[in-house]
Formats: sequence, structure tokens, C-alpha cells
Amino acid sequence: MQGIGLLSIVVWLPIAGGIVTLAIGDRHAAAARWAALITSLATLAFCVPLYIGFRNGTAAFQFVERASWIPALHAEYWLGVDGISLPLILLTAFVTVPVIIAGWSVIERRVSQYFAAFLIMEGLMIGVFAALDALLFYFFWEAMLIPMFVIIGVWGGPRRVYATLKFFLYTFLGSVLMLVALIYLYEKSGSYAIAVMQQLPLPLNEQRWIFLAFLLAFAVKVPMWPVHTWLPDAHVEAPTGGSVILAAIMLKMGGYGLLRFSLPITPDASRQLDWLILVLSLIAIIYIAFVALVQTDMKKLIAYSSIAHMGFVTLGAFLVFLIFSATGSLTGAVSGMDGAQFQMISHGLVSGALFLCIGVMYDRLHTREIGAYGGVINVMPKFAGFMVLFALANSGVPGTSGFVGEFLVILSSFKASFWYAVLAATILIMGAAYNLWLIKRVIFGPVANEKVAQMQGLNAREFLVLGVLAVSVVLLGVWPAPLLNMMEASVQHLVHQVVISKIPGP
Amino acid sequence: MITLAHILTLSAVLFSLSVAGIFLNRKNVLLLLMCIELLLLAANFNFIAFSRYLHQLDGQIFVFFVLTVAAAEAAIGLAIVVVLFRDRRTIDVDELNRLEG
Amino acid sequence: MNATSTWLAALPEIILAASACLVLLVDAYAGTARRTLTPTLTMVTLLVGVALTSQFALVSHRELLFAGLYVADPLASFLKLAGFATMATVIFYSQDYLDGRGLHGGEYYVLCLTALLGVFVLISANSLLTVYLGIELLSLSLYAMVAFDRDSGIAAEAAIKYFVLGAIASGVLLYGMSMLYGLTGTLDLDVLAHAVRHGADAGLIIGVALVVVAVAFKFGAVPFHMWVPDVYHGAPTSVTLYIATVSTLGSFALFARLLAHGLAGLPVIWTQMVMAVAVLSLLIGNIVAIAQTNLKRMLAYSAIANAGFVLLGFANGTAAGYQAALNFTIAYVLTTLGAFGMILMLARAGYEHDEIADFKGLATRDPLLALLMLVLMFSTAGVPPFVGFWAKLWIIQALLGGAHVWVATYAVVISVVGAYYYLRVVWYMYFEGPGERPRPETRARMRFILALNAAAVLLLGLLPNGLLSLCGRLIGAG
Amino acid sequence: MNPTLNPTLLAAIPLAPLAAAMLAGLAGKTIGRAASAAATITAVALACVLSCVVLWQQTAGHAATYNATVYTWLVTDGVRMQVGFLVDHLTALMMVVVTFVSLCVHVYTIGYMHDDPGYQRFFAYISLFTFSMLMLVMSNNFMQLFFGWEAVGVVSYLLIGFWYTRPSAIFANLKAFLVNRVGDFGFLLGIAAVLYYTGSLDYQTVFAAAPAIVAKSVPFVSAQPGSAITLICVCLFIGAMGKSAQMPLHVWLPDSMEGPTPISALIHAATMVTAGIFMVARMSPLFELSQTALSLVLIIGATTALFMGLLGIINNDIKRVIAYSTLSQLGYMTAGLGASAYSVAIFHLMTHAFFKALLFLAAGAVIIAMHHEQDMRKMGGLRRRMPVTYWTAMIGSLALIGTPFFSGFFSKDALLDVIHHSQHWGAGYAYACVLIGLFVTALYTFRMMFLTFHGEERLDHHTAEHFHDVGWDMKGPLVALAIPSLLIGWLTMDPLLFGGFFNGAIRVLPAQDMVAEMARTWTGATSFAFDAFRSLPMYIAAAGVATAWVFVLWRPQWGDAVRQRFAAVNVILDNKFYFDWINENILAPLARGVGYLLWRAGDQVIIDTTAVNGSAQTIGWLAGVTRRIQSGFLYSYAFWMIIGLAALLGWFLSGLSGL
Amino acid sequence: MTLPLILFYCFAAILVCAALGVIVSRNPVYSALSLVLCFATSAAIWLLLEAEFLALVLVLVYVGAVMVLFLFVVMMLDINLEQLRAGFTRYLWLGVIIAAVVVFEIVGAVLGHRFGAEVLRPAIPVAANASNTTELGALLYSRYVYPFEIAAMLLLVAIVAAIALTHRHRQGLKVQDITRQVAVRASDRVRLVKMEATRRK
Repeated sequence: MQGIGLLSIVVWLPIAGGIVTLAIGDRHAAAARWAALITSLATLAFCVPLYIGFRNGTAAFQFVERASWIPALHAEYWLGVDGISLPLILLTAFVTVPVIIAGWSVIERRVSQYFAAFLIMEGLMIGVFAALDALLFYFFWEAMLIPMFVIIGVWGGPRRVYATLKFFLYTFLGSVLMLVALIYLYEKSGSYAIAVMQQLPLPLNEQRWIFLAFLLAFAVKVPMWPVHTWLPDAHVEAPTGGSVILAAIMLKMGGYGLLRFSLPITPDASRQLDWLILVLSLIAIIYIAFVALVQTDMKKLIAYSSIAHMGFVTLGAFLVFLIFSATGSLTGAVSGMDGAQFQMISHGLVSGALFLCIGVMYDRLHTREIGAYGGVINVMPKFAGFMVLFALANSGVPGTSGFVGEFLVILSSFKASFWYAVLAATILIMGAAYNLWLIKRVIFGPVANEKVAQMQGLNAREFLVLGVLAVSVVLLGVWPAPLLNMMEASVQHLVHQVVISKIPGP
Repeated sequence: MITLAHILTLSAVLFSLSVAGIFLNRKNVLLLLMCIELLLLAANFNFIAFSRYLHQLDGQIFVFFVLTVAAAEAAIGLAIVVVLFRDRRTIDVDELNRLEG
Repeated sequence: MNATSTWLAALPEIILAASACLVLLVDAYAGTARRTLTPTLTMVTLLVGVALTSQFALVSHRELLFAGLYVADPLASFLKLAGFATMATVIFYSQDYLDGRGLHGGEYYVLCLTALLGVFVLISANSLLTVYLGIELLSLSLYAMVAFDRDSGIAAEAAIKYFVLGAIASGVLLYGMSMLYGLTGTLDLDVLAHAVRHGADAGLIIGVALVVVAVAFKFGAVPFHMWVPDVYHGAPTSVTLYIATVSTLGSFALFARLLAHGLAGLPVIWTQMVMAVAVLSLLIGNIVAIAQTNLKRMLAYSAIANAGFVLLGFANGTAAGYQAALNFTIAYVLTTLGAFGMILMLARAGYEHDEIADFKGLATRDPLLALLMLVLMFSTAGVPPFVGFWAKLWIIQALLGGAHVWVATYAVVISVVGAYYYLRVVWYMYFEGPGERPRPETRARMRFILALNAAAVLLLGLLPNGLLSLCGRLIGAG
Repeated sequence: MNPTLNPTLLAAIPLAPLAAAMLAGLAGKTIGRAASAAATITAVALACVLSCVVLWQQTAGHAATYNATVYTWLVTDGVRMQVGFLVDHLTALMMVVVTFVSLCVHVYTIGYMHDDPGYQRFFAYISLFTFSMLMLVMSNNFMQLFFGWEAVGVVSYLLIGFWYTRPSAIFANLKAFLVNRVGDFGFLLGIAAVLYYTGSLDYQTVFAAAPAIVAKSVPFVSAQPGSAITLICVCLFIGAMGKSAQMPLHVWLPDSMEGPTPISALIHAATMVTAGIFMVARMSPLFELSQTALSLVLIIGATTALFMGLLGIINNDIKRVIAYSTLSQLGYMTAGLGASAYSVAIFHLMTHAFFKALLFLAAGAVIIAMHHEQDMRKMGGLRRRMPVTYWTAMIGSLALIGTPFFSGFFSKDALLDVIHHSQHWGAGYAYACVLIGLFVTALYTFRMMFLTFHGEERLDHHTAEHFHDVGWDMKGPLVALAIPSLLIGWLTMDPLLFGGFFNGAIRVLPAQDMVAEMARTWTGATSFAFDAFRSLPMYIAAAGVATAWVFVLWRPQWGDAVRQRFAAVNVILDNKFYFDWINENILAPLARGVGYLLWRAGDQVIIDTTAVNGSAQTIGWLAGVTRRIQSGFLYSYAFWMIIGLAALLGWFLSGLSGL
Repeated sequence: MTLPLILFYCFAAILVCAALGVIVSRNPVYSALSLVLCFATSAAIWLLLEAEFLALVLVLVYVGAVMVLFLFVVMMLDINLEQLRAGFTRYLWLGVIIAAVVVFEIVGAVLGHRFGAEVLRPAIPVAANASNTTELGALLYSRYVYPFEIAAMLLLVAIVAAIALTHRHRQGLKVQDITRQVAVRASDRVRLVKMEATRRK
């Protein structure tokens, strides 16, 4: 290894910044805020060369850093990115900045701890996406729970303790089984390198168990029905920034895990059990959409919509086997996975933005009940514009990023089965229903009550945050090619990898 | 001829009796201490018997140390009982349940 | 092997025995100065012990001393150094606490030293007899220490329970040892290890089973764990800390010498037994801990659960398992030092600060302490990036290496249940308001050492290789 | 060599309105009202002129069909999703219609929205709409089609809810969007099917591959060969049903009248709602291959044509009457599509765009003059007060009912002809429907005209006092639209239908080509008009007008009598065939009910309370129970130790005896 | 049946009976005395097993010192004899079962065919002039010197512990103990009694 690589910087810089912020202490709140902002901006700045220097068209890992870490366990400090992980890293670095800004004046209690938690979490999350060593991956994956646990628990709502414990234990339970699977793989392969695990031949029954262990970990994180109930609670109770990170990044880890671990490491089990994922995904899409429809708490509504949208991610990722067996070729499978990937990024931006919007309203009225609002557009026209845009993006309107992923996944699912496509496409109706009904009740209409009438318009900071997100949502919607090009080679590689059986010959 | 089985059976009976005694006695801590002495005695029987049938003295050496330890143990045990009694005015096992759960 | 080197390898024990006498004498004649003099002297002797041991008594290979009753190997050297260091930390943490309760009698420190000597005897034991004497030296000292606070009603109760149960256990141990002795004709563990390869006869099974029971008792494994909660709870916190850390090192040594080494010829029997008690320990320890409101008691159940983990490592019956067990023990001792150190630091005269509720709002009252406690709690829960994670990871890895997939799965799932009660401490510190509780007044040096302690927990979590490979070398060499 | 179209010029057509929309929308407050209006109008005018140039180049200049990609949106899995233009006669015609109507509406808006605070926003929306609609019609692939399809839906959503403080408006726009989404649901599936069966989304490629699909079946749905093409067409048509408001997805259109009137003219009469018609015509190479789909189209269209017309008869809101009329006319077009007469449908689309926009704008003028009063019962005799509006509206009405020589006549009569001759299953029913529809059309149209402009004035005092006719900024567009409403049918019928205008754009199987059938007896537009006097339809329409006169002007009291006599029918009509009732009282509550059930029972009770909290509570309970083992009594501790010891011994000793 | 065996049976019977006496006797003094009997008979059996030195030590140390200490403590502590046996019989069956199970397991193993002691040679009497004490002493101070030292420390611990625990400076002084006053909890001082509300009739 020559010096510290870019990836190391984007992983450890925020963590170091977080520690500095923590050390500044709550008594110097302003300094802590600035330290946090500067750190997050610096991290984002370091992502720029990462983006520019990334070569499309190859599935190989880039910016690889490899150093000895735990020789005793044959685990290495091994970072690298490909087309699947880089977009998520960029997303993480990008979303953290608005989150920091959004908490600028809203958080008044234990300021430095708040910002430190977010920065540390940022570094750990980037670490999850950048790790090429399974142990390192797990290390970041679990460590990230701690700051989130604290964020929800300290700055959360009235039922925060319940929510944060549920969040922690749910995800913890899921991931420990993954740990067992990873160690099992290590015992078989003698290495914690993900690449080695991906090459390791495994009999089907072992694959099946490993797959299920992985699935539990990732399904909880995604979250897939029926292990999703932690999410609405966590979202409702979390502070705005926590919700944003939760929805925008943390859920993506589940999807990322499925792509990085489940599919390539246990391809045969994935093929055999893909029906399980597909059925659960479709249940998530339809069932959860209905549930989202009747929510009276805005955050819960968006939380449920997140589950439904993440259903598209899992659906798109696991269509490959059906397509392969139905058509005998992989045509279409790539676009399904592309769609899944794109959906992750897009959902990160859109749901993050929606949570920020709800945060903006919450800061003014201190309630998230839909019934308490109405006619917000009359007093906050700019805000209303943003909110409508994000709601439309969330319902997958073309021209916004929300469209691309859904479009690709639905197109791809048709290749697997007509009925899957039919069920998946119901998101068009249900998504519009819950999003726009929300808009109708909250944004449109006459001013509902005295409190709404006194809501202040967006301040510059809020406008900036929402504006940046709005621009990126639209930009990705009309110009998705760069992102897809970035993913293309890696996704191609993955799709071709997963249809090759790993069952050892007789 | 006293065989090994004789001694071992005897020690097993002693062992069981002391165990039963510890369980059955619910009133007096001192009796527990006595049962423990009985328990050690059972073990000592084994050592001595084996020592004899192995034709070596290591077992007896062991018993020697056990006796030493047992004496020390008795001293400390009794000291604790005294402390307990001073504190609670009772050594009733049934009343020693402030720590539970 | 010449005479000098014989003495040198046993230097730690000699230092301890000498310093116990020295402290006793000095204390007897020191008068009112004893309050500070005795603990300082004890600390000094411990540090001298560390210095001299590391200078003169380190061995690079296995050596037998005292007619084979005493073994000196790298593992022993390491454990003894760890013992010195642990006890020094314990004494450091306990000082103010003892002061506040009028427990600063020199006898206390003498007993601490003799207990450590017991641990050392165990560490270097190579004969059933030395094992037995080590256990007794350790236990007798501990019985007395538990009862040391004569004014506390519960301490005496804890002591008598500990004493009676401990005596039963040592009786059982003796009975088992007699069987082993009788059927193999030797007290020497080296010989025993080879002798028992004849196979599993009923007598050996009895012997092994009884020995396992006694060892399990020492570890506090279910169903021989009953003493643990009561003693942890009832004893003065400083003694609890001592039991949880120094004595745990002794337990590890006991297992390593007596079962892992001495009964290496009969692995099938005892590994299954140990596995059974380990599985039960994890279950009971983790579940009952949830119902606790007293932190010391909760940590006691946590100790039971953690003992389960260590035993799982041992039950694997492989070098990897023993390494994992050693690593887990070190990690556990390190973390537990901090946790009890925190209670000790926060305790005031007449106020134990051992209810979990006492920690409410600590994060607002004293952010640093809360952060340190958070680190310790998450480490014990086995969450990275703390040392506790690697400890558990290695145990699981050893289990999987030994093809115990289901046990491994069970262990991780049950540890999720366990995570709940560690989280509860964090919850009380961070999510609850402080209420009327004041900002704790603490000494800077205590904070510093505690911060170092937590930093070690973090650092060994970030860069665990040193500890892991050390454990590997120690067990590989032994 | 034929000249080719200039891509830059083509790109400028949609982009100019987009740029203007962004300017007016994002910087409207800064640049002010006048500048916003000027910018958008200029842009749309530019688009209109350029569209005319394109049409001229294609017709007069015989420019080749333009088909090229201008922007690659994304590439996935070898499928290139692109933005491209396919400009042939069909496209060019649609472009002209769209931009021309849009221009008129833009101009008209200056006056109509004069007092509205959302002036700039409105201009931004309608320019954005123009952009979206142009993207839709100019597309050369399905992706872009869907893109435009959804985009017009979104703008429509925004515009219906333009007056967002009105509860009825925001209800209507939600409804419109959702119903459209139901259509889009089918549409998207159709696109997916197209991609699946042809491997491409490009029109040319897809159409070329279409014949090959006929032999294919759909796995998991139907094993019959040919089901694939039917599936594609039916799915696509569901999309068209949503956008073009065919039963049962028509429910949103009447409610959409909550939007400002220019919108009703532009979006909900002239352009957006005809996107479905356009799309089916565009997809003619596919639809031609599926008899089943065509029959479906025919029947749905005819049904809509008749039954929606019926609703127009009883409504008193001037805009809603026109809205129902639009529904009905869309039904005519759809029926024409179903009869494989795509060109005729497009022809009617064009004429309808002009006269219906005219009618809406006229109605808008009336509404403005009446100070936003829309109830016809409160009007009457307005022809004296607003003569220009009256006469232009009269032209529109006559065109609508199909009076010979008016534009609507040519298209509608041609539709009747082709439906009459159609061989598709259900053609008989369709023909009956559209014939009765003629009567109904005439009846509601002239009921509206008579109520509004004839008879005695029923204005309330206040309105009468402050009544003022609209200015020329609004009258201008009326006149501008009246001219094509009058003439365009006569002018263009011949080239459009029989001159091979749509060659290449629309493909019809010879066996199904009813227009070719017509062509054999075709002698020219003028004679076609004169022929009408010798055929039934014209008298049916006349009867309708007469009926309207009887019931509105001559014997108004008869209306009540008829209503009482046919009370049951009246109730059904009053409730609009219960479609809304079903949606609002059955479907919507059902969806919410299912949501509640899944949430409360599924999520909360089964998953959360039982499984998650239940296991937590079980563990807690277990902890409470287990801790009691730690009873505090020494003997029980000893007991457990002994039990453990005995168990270990027993376990292994018994194992031994088995050895 | 040889004489030693007969003696063995006699002593064993006494031993078991005495052990039972330890457990069941109502009075701790009787228990202690029964224990003394146990030790005495054990010493006798040990003599039969040719462990003369240990037999003597047992009598000297145990009977002479330890049991005296026991009796001393029994006397010192003022124990209410009335209640001592309460609850004994209630759990008798359980105790009997436990004892029976343990005896069955161990004795079953000892008498079973796979005990493992078959390799042992039968006991041969030691030479008449051999001194058990000498031999033990020789071993103790050579080979077992290390345990011997540890035992010394053990006794030191016992001394220190016993003194530290039981030694009191001055009894009977009425000193205010602030620690305990502060540590006191409400539940120690005030007992809340729930009573039926009295109703006037």
C-alpha cells in the first residue's frame, strides 16, 4: 500500500471529524456545527476524484487498498469499489451534507454528540460499501448500529426507546446469523476475502443455509416483509436527520448485501429460493402500499412507502434466475438489476428529501399527524413545490429519478413472468394513491387551521437543502446514463456470475 | 479381605449422605459446615484406598493436604458464620434469602 | 536446569508470598498511615512484580519445576503478568471505595495478594494437588474478602453462600480427583494426560464428571452458577470486581491446566459435558439478566453468560477453541474492569450506585463517563468496533471449525437476547433524563485510568491482531 | 432526393416551450407577469410556426420521414432507451394541432387569467404541457412515449388542481391522476410486453417485428397463439382508455373541469385526451394484428360515445356538458380506431380539437362574462350581450353535431361510414350506439346553446348589472378557432383520408381497410356533404336539435314531465351510471379497508404484537420465571448443583452401558 | 471373611450411622458429636488401610481441634433449638431420592464391569518395619515441598481471615454510623401496611 488511499480517506475522515466534533463538546455548539459541516463537505470533496477517476466498463475493483489487518484471522484491511458500491458511497457522502445542514438549528440539545454521531455513522456506512473483506464489512456493518441507536434514542420522539431497541435488536439478530455464515465460509475457504468466498464451491444444502442466514440479515435491513416492522417505528421516532440516513443509506445496505453476498456467494441457493425473495418483494410492494395508504402519520407513511420501494430493489435483483430459465438468456436480467441498483440510489435521494420535508413541517408545527395540516401551500409555496416534486418522484413520475428504477424493474419482471409484472406495476397506482393523497391532505386545500396559517416560509438553509436534492432528483431522472454506465459492467459481471453453478462436481 | 470396592462403596455412601444432608438441612448453617467435613472425608477415603491399592503414597500426601485445607476452611467458615450471626442474630438457612432473583 | 533458574521461574509466586507478608507486617506497625501506605505498598509490590517477572521470569518454552508439580510456560508468564496488571487496576479502582466504607484494613490487601497467589498457583499447576491447593488458596481468600464488609448485612450472607457452595464444589472436585488418581495412579497432569488414553471407564467418567462440575462451579456455569449473582451482588463492589476479573483469570488457568491439558486424553467426555453447561449458561445467564434491576447482579448474570462463551471455546476441544477462550477471557476481564470500575468510581459513602436506574441521565451529567460506559457495554454485547466483538467472533469461529454449527448459531442468537440488557444501561444513561441526580464528582486520575481502560477496549477492537496472535502463540506454545 | 428535416429545428419545437416554461415557472416572480406571458406565447408561437413549416415540408416539400435519436437516456442490457423524433405526416399533423390550439389557449389565457395571482405559474404549466405533449407525439419509441404520457398526466394533475384551495379541485386532480395511473398501469405492462416480445422499444423495430409476435403466446396467461399480440394491444389500449377517458376510466374527465377553462380547452378537449387516440393510431401496425383487441376498442369506444353523451343531456354546468360531449366524441374516435379506420379517427381528432377547443373557450368567455358562473339555468339570452361568442360557439356546435359542410360533419360521417361497414365483432352494436349518439349529441349541444344564448335572460340582478363582454384577447382565439372549425374538414378530408397522407404512418390490413372501401365510392368532399342530405344520420341530428328546441325553448315544462315519467332513468343518469358512486363508496373504502386490515391485523397484531413484541415479552416472562429459581435459599442452590451433577453422571454412565 | 473385613464392616456400619446422626439430629451439639464419632471410626478404618499417620492426624487435628472449634462456635452462638428441624421431613423424600441416585450411580459404576480399576494390583501388606510417617515425611519435604509452602500460605490466610472477620475493636459503644444512616432506605424504616378500610355500621 502506498500512503493512504482515497477510500481510506472517505471512510476515516468523517470518523475523525466526528471524534473532533465530539471533543469540541456541547458547550461550543457553533464550533461543533461548523466542524461537522466542514468534515462532511470535505468528505464529499474527496468523493469527487473518486467519481472522476472511476473507470467505467470494467467490473474490476478500483481504488483498491489492501493492507494487513488481522493476520491471525486472515482478514485484511481491503477496500475497493466497483460499479455497485461506488454509487452508494457517493450517495452516502452526498446525503450526509444536507443531513448536517438540516440539523443546524433544530438540534439544541447535546449538539456535538448529535453531529458526531452522524459523522461517525457516515464513515462506517462508507466503510460497509467499500469493504472487500467480509470481516471488515461486518465490522462496519455492526458498528454503524451504535450511532444510530444513540441518534434515535437521544433525539427521538416519545416512544424512542421502544423504537431504538427494536431497531437495534431486530437488525442485530439479523446480522449475527450472517456472521455465522461468514465464519462458516471462512472455515471452508480459509479467507475472509469476499472475492475468495465468491469463488468457493459449495454444495447446495450448505448454500441454502448460508443463503438463509444472509437473507435474514439483509432482509431485516432492506427491510422485507415480514421483518419490516422496526422501520416505521424507527422512522417515526427518529429525528429528521436520523430518518433521512435510515431511509437513504441504511436500507441500501440490505440491498447491497444481497448483491454483494447472497447472489454471488450462494448462486445456486439463490436460484432455488428466488421464489421466496420474489414473493416477499411482491408482498412488500402490494401489502405495504395498502398499509401506507391508511397511515395518519406522515413519517410512517413515507416509511411504509420506503418498504414498498425497496421491494423493487429485491425484486429486480432476483429476477435474473426466472428470466434465465424462462428465456434461456440473460437479456433483461441486467436491466432488472440495473433497475434495482438505480432504485436504491433514487430512493435514497427521494425518501431522504421527503423526510427532510416532513422535518421542515415538524419543526414548525411539532406534529406529524396528517390531520393537523392542510393548505400548507398557501403559507409555504416554495416548500409546497418541493414537496409535490418529491411526492411525484416517489410515485415514479418520469423525469424524476424515481421513474428509472421502477421502469426498468417492471420491464424486466415481465420477462420473468407476466403476473410478476402485473403485481409489480400496481405500484404505479398505489404509489400515486398514497403519495398524492398525502399531498392533497397536507399541501393543497384551504389553510386548515390557525397554526398552519402561522407557519413560516422556508429559510435559506432549508431551501438550499431541498433545492440541492430536488436538482439531483430531476437530474438523475433526465440524465441517468452516467450512473447506469457506472454500474453497467459490474452488474453485467454479477449477472453472469450468478448463473454459473458453484456446486462442486461429483 | 477388604477390597477397593468396599471402600469406594463406603465413600459413595458418605458422599451421598453429606449431599443429602446439605440439601435437607434448612435451619442451621453450622450443620452445613459439618456436612462439608463429611464430604471431604468421603474423598479422603478414596485417596487412601487408592493409595493403598496403587502401592504409592501420593494419595496419602494428598489427604494430608486436604486435612490441612479442611482445617483452614473450617476456620474461615466458622468466622463467616460468626460474622453472619453478629449481623443477623441468626444462622437460619431459611432466613438467608435477602439476596435472590 | 540449575537451581537459580528454578527459583527465577517461580519468581512471581515468591514475590507475591513475600509481599503478602511484607504488607501484613507494615500494616501492623503503620498506625494511622496505613490508610494510604498499605494500598500504595501493595500497588508498588505488584508493579515490582510486573517488572521483575517480565525481566527475569519470562520463559520461552515449557519448563517443569518442583519435581514436575509446577509448570512454567509462556502462557503462564502471560497470565501472571495479566494477573499483576489486573489486580493493580482493581486496587486502583477500589481505593476510594474502600476508603469510603472503612474497609482499608491491611488484611484486605493481604487477602487480595494471597488470592492472586492462588491464581498463580493455578496458572502454574501441573499436578492435581497443586490445582487443588491453588483453588483453595484463591477461594479461601475470596470467602474472607466477600465477608469483609462486616457492616453490610448482605455481604455476610453472600459469603456464607459462597463458602458453603464453594466447599461443596471443592469436595466434589476432591472426589473426582480421587477417582482420577485411583484409576491412573498419578497426580501429575502430564502423566495423567497420557494415562487416560486407555479409554472411558466408568470410574474415569465419574472422575471427569465431578471435576467438570467443580470447574463449572468456578466459572459460574449453569446449573452450578447459583453463587454468582448473590456473591456479585452482596460482596463489596471492589471484591466483586476482584472476583469478576482476577478470579476469572484463575478459572481460565484451572480449565486450561486441569481439563484442557490434564484430561486431554478424554476429550469426548468432558467436551460434551462442558458444552452442555455452556449452552445452559448462555440461556440462563442472558435471560435472567434481563429481569435484573441491580447492575452488579445484572453483570453477574452477564458473567454467567460470558462464562458460557468461554466454556464453548473450551468445549470445542481444539487449540483454536482454547485460543478463543483465552482471548475471550482477556477481553472480558478488560471490559469488566471498566464496568465495575465505573460503579466504584460513582459510588459514594453510603451509596453503592449499583442500581441500573442510578445511571439515568449520565450522558447529560457527565458525557465522558457515559461515553466510556457506552463503549464498555457495547463491547460486552459483542458489537464492533470493540474488543468484545472479536472475542465472540473467535469463539464462534472455533465452534464452526469444530463443526458445531448449531451451537454457534444458538450462541449468537442468544447473545442478541443478551444485548438487550447491555443496551438498557445505555438507554438509561443516554435516553433518560437525569432527574434530581447530581453531576458525579470524580477524581481526575480515576477518569484518566478509566478512559485508558475504555480506549484499550476500543483499540483492541480496531486492531485486534496483536491480542489474537498473542493468544495463538501462547496456546500453540503450550 | 427528398429534402430531410432539420434535427435542430425539430428539437427546437418542444424545447422552446420547455425553456419558456422553466423561465416562467422558476423566475416568474422576478421577470413579472407580462414577461412571463410574452415569453411563453412567443415560444409556443415559434413552436407552432415551426410545426407548420414541418408539415409544409412534409406535404408540399415531400420531405422524408424523419426518424432519429437525439439523446440517449440510458443503456441497459443492450437496450438503448433514447429520446428521438419520428416525424411523419401523422406526427406533423398532431404537432400542428397541438401547437395551434396551445397558442390560441395561451393568448386566450392573458384575458382569462388576468386577475389570478397564479398568472405566471399558469403560463409555465401550459407551456410545460405543450412541451410534454410534443414529446409524446414526436416520439419514436415507447420509452419516450411513456415519458410524455406521464408528463402530460402530471401537468394535467397540476392544472386541474391549479386553484388548490378549492376542495373540489384538489379532489378532482387526485382522482384524475389516479385514474390515469390505472391506465398507465396497463400501458406500462404493454410496453414491457413489447420489449419482451421484440427486444426493442423503438417503433420501427417493433413494427417490423410485429408480424412475428402473432404466433406467440403468453406463458402463464394463455397458451393460444396470438394471445401475445392481443395482450400487448389490450394493455396498450388500457393506457389509451385512461388517457382518453374511455369507460370505465372516464370518471376523471368531468371532474377535471375544476381546472381553469383554458385548460379544459387545451388539455381536456383538444390535446391530452386525444393522446390515447393518437397512440392507438400510431400503434396501428400492432392493433391490426389483433382482432380481439380491435373489437374491444370498438365496443368500448361506441359505448362511451353513447352513454357519456346521455349524461350531457341532464347536466346544467356548461363546462360539464362540454366535457361529456368530449367524452362522447372521444368514444367516436375510439370506435373509429376499433373499426381499423385510424386515419378517420385522427381526422376526427383534428376537427374535434378545433371545434371543441372553440366551444370550451366560448364557454370560458361566458363564464368570465358571468363572473365565474357556470350554471346554464342562470344564463339565457346571452346572444345579444356577447354576439361574437355566440356565433363562434354556434359554429362549434354545428360542427359538433355534424352539420354538413362544417368540419365535424366530414369526420363524423366518415366515422359512421366505416363503423357501419366494419367487419369486426361487435360492429353492429357499435353502429347502433354511434347512431343514437348522433341524436344525443345534437340534443345536448343545442340544449346547451339554447339555455345559454337563447330564450329569456335568467341572470340574477347582480350579474346582469356587472355583466361585461370579454375583450378581444379572448375573442381573438375564438375567431381563430372558428375558422378551422368551419372549414378544415372540407379542406382536408380528401387528402387526409384518401390521398395517402398517412401512408407509412398508419398501417391497415387490406381486409380490414374500411377507408379503402369508402374510397371506392368517393367522389369528393363536397358531394360527400350533399350526400348527407340523403342519409339517415343528418336527420337524426336534426331531430336532436328539434327536441332540444321543444324542451328548452318551446315547452320547457315538458322537461319536468319527462323527468318524472322516466324517473328511474333520470336517477341513473343523475348518478352518472354510478361509476363515481362505485369508486367512492366501494373501491376507495375497500382499498382503505384493506390497508387498515393489513396494518392493524397484519402489521400490528400478527407481526408486531404477536411475533416481535410477543417474543420479547415471552423472553421477559421467561426471565421473570427463571429468576425465581434463584430463590435465595442455600439448599435450593445446593439442590441444583447436585441435580446437575447427577444428571451429568447419569448421562454419561448410561451412555457407557450402551457401549 | 477375615478379621480386617469384619472390623471394616463394623466400623463402616458405625460410620454410616454416625453420618446419619450428623444429618438428622435435632441438636447441633449432637451433630457435632456424631461427626466426632465419624472421624474416629474413619481413623480406625484408615488404620486398617495402613495409613497410620493420617489416621492419627485425623484424630489429633480433627477431633482434637476442628471439632472443638465447631462445638465452641455452636455454644457461642445462641441458637434457637426449637426450630432447627422444621421443614426437614417435608423434603426428606427428595433428599432420599437424591442420595439414592448418587449412590446408585457411583456404586453402580464401582461394582460394574467397566469401572476401570481392574488394572490395579491387589493390596499387599507393607513391610512391618516400614514407617508410614517416615515415608510420608520424606516425600513431603522433597517432592512435595512446593505444595507444602502453599499450604503454609493457606494457613496464613486462614489466620488473617479469621482475625480480620471476627476481631472487634470495642463492643457496646454507641457511635453514630453516618454511612448506615445515609445508606438507609425507606423500606428499611417504614413498613407500609395495607389495611381494610374500617366501616362504621
